[in-house]
Amino acid sequence: MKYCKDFIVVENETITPTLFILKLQYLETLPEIKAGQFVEIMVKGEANVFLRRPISIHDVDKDRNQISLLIQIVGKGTEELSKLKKGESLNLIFPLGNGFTIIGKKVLLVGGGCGAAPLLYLARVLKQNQIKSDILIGCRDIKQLFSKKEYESLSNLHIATEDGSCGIKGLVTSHPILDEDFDSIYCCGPTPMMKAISKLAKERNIPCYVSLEHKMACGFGVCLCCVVDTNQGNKRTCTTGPIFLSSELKDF
Amino acid sequence: MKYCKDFIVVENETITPTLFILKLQYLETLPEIKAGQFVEIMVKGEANVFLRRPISIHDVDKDRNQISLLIQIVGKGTEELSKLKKGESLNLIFPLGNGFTIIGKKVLLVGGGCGAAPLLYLARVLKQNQIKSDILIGCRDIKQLFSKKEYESLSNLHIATEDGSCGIKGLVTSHPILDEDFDSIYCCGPTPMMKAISKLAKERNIPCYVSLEHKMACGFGVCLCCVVDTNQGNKRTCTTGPIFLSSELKDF
Amino acid sequence: MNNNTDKRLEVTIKDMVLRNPVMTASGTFGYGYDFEDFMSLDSLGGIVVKATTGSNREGNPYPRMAETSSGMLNAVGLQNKGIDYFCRSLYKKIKDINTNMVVNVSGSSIEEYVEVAQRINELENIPAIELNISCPNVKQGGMAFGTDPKMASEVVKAVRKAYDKTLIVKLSPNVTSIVEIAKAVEASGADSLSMINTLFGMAVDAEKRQPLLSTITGGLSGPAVKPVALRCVWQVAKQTKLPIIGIGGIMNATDAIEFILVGATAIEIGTANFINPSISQEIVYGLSEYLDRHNIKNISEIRGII
Amino acid sequence: MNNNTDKRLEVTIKDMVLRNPVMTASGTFGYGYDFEDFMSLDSLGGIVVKATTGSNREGNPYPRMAETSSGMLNAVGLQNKGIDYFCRSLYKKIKDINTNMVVNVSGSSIEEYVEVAQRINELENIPAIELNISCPNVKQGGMAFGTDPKMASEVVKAVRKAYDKTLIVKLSPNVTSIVEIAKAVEASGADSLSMINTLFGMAVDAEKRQPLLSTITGGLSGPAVKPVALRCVWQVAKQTKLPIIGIGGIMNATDAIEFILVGATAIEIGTANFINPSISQEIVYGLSEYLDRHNIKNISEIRGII
Ligand SMILES: Cc1cc2nc3c(=O)[nH]c(=O)nc-3n(C[C@H](O)[C@H](O)[C@H](O)COP(=O)(O)OP(=O)(O)OC[C@H]3O[C@@H](n4cnc5c(N)ncnc54)[C@H](O)[C@@H]3O)c2cc1C
Ligand SMILES: Cc1cc2nc3c(=O)[nH]c(=O)nc-3n(C[C@H](O)[C@H](O)[C@H](O)COP(=O)(O)OP(=O)(O)OC[C@H]3O[C@@H](n4cnc5c(N)ncnc54)[C@H](O)[C@@H]3O)c2cc1C
Ligand SMILES: Cc1cc2nc3c(=O)[nH]c(=O)nc-3n(C[C@H](O)[C@H](O)[C@H](O)COP(=O)(O)O)c2cc1C
Ligand SMILES: Cc1cc2nc3c(=O)[nH]c(=O)nc-3n(C[C@H](O)[C@H](O)[C@H](O)COP(=O)(O)O)c2cc1C
Ligand code: FES
Ligand code: FES
Repeated sequence: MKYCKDFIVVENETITPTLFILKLQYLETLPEIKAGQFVEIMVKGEANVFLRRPISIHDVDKDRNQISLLIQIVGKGTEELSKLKKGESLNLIFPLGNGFTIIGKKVLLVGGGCGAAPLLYLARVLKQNQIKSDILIGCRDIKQLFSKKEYESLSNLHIATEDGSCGIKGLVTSHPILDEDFDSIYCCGPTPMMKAISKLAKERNIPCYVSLEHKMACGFGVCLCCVVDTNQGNKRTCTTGPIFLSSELKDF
Repeated sequence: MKYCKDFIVVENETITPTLFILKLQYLETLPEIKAGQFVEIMVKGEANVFLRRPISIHDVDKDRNQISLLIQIVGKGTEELSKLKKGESLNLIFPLGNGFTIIGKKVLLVGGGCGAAPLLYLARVLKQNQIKSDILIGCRDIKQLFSKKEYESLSNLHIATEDGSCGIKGLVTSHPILDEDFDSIYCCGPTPMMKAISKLAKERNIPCYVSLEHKMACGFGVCLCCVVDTNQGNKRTCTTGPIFLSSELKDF
Repeated sequence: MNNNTDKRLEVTIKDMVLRNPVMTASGTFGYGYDFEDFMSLDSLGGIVVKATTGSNREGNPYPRMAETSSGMLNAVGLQNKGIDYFCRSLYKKIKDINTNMVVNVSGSSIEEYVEVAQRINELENIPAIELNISCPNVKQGGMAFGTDPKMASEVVKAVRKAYDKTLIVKLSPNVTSIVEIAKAVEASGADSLSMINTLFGMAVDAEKRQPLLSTITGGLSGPAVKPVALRCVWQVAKQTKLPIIGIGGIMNATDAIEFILVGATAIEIGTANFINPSISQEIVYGLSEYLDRHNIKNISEIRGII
Repeated sequence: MNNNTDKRLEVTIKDMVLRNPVMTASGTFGYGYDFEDFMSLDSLGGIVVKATTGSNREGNPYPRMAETSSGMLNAVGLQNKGIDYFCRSLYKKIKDINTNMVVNVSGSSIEEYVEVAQRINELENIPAIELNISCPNVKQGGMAFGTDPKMASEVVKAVRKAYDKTLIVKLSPNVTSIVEIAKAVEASGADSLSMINTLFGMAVDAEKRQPLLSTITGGLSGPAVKPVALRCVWQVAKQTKLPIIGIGGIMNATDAIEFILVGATAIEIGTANFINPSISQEIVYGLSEYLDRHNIKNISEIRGII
């Protein structure tokens, strides 16, 4: 079941000048939400944004009926969202997409930049299911790092920064944790990073899930704008995905 | 000389649920403004208004470099303007239009509803020029009446309300002040009212000026969208007008 | 008032009775059931499902969409699993939806159009087809049929022979004279005309210096095209006798009324479904309200009065 | 950097040298001097003044304008005082403006177009005319010339004989194939093509149940039409050799760059002038900034690379 409802902003936390977290209150009981699912946000305001904007669910607080979104400002829609104030309402279609399939007992989460958004809730779900997870986060520098404490409480956190200001210095792909053995890998971030991790996983025969941020008009399967080329032809990213097994994708 | 500049809202006063006065601060020295001139407002905000909106200059405070606008909510642009808050900025093109030509030493001002907007500043200018003016305001009821004190301080105020809650009961056209003799009449308001007053003035050979609120795309003479049919053919309301001698207008 | 039963809104298009003029546009409403979470489908006058062609089509490569001022471009390119799959699998899923389920029929050749129409003719619960001779997103066929009066006439004649039920033909605005095409289609046996399909457009990423669509050009929809759509409906309503279904940029009941005023018997909601998935039902309520407010006894009173 | 002297922006259209590609569109910039309060006219590459016809025209009755989503409709209908008045009075006022002053030439017959072109040929400080064969707002002539390749060809040939300087022909987007018209015009002696004129549209007041324009239909401009305009320029740039002036919905420098990327040599700013009367000058600065940011030595490097 999908819903189209208003949420109330309870917090708009600035992480960096271009990164912020919206905490949103639902006024009813939240339905079941899977890690890796997303919402479609109606953006009001003077930016005059026409279509909704798809944003992953960063975290879910079932007890409080709250969700949070981690958003990077890249254009007019995300810029407008960054101005939201406590108490304002926001219309969402949710929950959308397939979400992650959890395989195995020892898993690795790899996130790059703001692409890491869906991994926090995934780590939470994994812990709830007593699955041991390592999480590897890559970012430019320590200032770009967010939700560090949460990650640490849910998973073994590993960090790679480009300038070495936190964790190892370098790209995530050079982190030693990747040498360990895992039952599956969950990877979200810039496409080049996801491709590199997929390749590595393929070589070692580990199933690797990636999250695709394709452009969407509807987000719930009816416009066919968001397709990705798979082994079984064009599939809708918004319903068959956004989480795909990388071995199913033609481009990966 | 015309300007395209920002003003700062110093006050947004609600008169009725659909009528408000914006007081705007200019940050430089105001240029010469004639009564009857207007501004073109850029409307920002979620209403997604494309073109500017023309609004008459209701009053000018030269000492403070402030102007005020009296605005009726009729659609999305005026609705958006009604939400403006103190401190917000507003981009105006100004001053536009010809303004009133002052003829004679004893003049009558007739205003209906929010159409009366330009008459307050006209009354002020007349007083500054030691011209004796009567002003006749017509409106539905006493609640619709605005700037009463100011009018009284500048002119002899006469009132006609439809329900008789103030002044005489009835339309402006039935007010006895119209029987007096005047050198000229200045009339702003709904078209039927302006036509009725014009007719009366014509019968008695008094020059009657009316203010036309034609739809405008530019407001400064370049688009030719705002024309009115005159004895000399189509004329631009925004430059040749908005104030016309009613005898020049084909429709009057 | 329950709109489901607001008799003032009932309209007919040839043999098809619509409980109200509000339909949804092909390619923007999936196969209908995708919207069940958001609204009751039986509040609608009809649903036009995604274009169906003779065989499976993968459509165009990603990216297929670009947002524009008050609109969007799409380059989906008729992705669908073909008429066999439709009859075998999709038909079962939609045949009991309690509204007029119309199939949008596309093809690259007259034979393909005819084949698909013939197959759908046999499906009891499909009261009408909408012949799509106006898709700008395929190389062959599609818009070509809709931009030449002779070709339009040929394909409509051929389909007419093969198809007994209500035949709606969907016109392209990308022509010098839409009236000329409409007249040709009318003379060739169509029962109704729907218009407009998307405007032929394009969008560019100035920073990356490349087109935003894989196919470079695509079809423009949304409020940006409404003035063109209204003009097309008005022109054709004045010069043909067929009932018209108005399409293009309808976002609310006021927009829908505008189309009816210029001559549309029914309307289709397209892009608006993406932004508010229950908008079509809301527009049905809005129409009733408009009739109430203006004291109109039947929607037909205001049809084509401009 | 003073854009007046940013040599990277210089372009030429046949014999006309533009200090930058930014021009203003006919009907939206008066005769230029109306904008002197807001900007320096000599920052522009060129100014196209309002349509001039053989004799005085009153244009259409009020109302002539309706706002639409991201755009506006106009139905001005070529109001102007005719070529005599232009030569006698207006020319004096504009001849010393320090940029290319182009006259938009309109008419209802080939003779009228030729007469006006001939007269303007004699005016020393008018380096070019823009032949308007695409106005949707007049009953006779106007768009009719621009929607039929044969008529377009005839009028261009006739004007070419009478006019020596740079001859720009302005095309209508309201055609099945703009490439066909463009090729006909190219073969008939035009030096440059400008496009697009307005899209043929209409708007309705649902409450009052009447059209918003006195002429019912009018011409759509503004950002709503940009996708159509980009597509037209892209199609024509690929299939003809003439320099193209891109027009349609340009609101900022990014939009202007998009037109250049799809093949435009220069661009014209229209409706945007109403909203921000100094926008054309700001766009000149924006182009310089874009070149800086992308390290481009000359604007021609990115022309038509899509
Ligand atoms: C399933 C899904 C989940 C997503 N989750 C998140 C998230 O958790 N946090 C987050 O910050 N962003 C997320 N995104 C990306 C987000 O949707 C886009 O950044 C946003 O739509 C851009 O809107 P805008 O108006 O700010 O940018 P625009 O002004 O529309 O565009 C600015 C730039 O961003 C690019 N862009 C626009 N839309 C997308 C898109 N969908 N994907 C990639 N690039 C785009 C444009 O090409 C342009 O270069 C997700 C996207 C998808 C499809
Ligand atoms: C020279 C001039 C001076 C004006 N002075 C004032 C003033 O002092 N105070 C004031 O409240 N209003 C004034 N107006 C009218 C004002 O410009 C319109 O009410 C306003 O533009 C409506 O904008 P909107 O977005 O709220 O309405 P829209 O949503 O655009 O339209 C709502 C309704 O208003 C009508 N409308 C829109 N624009 C106009 C217009 N220009 N004239 C008449 N009807 C229109 C529409 O047809 C529609 O029925 C003046 C107009 C002109 C031309
Ligand atoms: C994503 C998308 C896909 C479409 N697919 C089809 C289609 O398969 N067949 C068709 O006839 N029209 C198709 N259309 C056109 C719409 O049915 C409609 O004619 C057009 O979008 C204009 O209406 P709107 O402005 O309300 O969207 C599609 C439109 C969009 C936006
Ligand atoms: C009010 C108005 C008047 C116009 N008058 C003319 C004209 O006289 N001649 C002409 O060729 N184009 C005329 N146009 C069309 C513009 O020059 C331009 O082609 C069109 O508006 C598209 O550009 P834009 O979207 O930037 O406005 C007019 C446009 C508007 C809005
Ligand atoms: S975004 Fe519409 S189908 Fe995926
Ligand atoms: S509004 Fe443009 S000329 Fe008057």
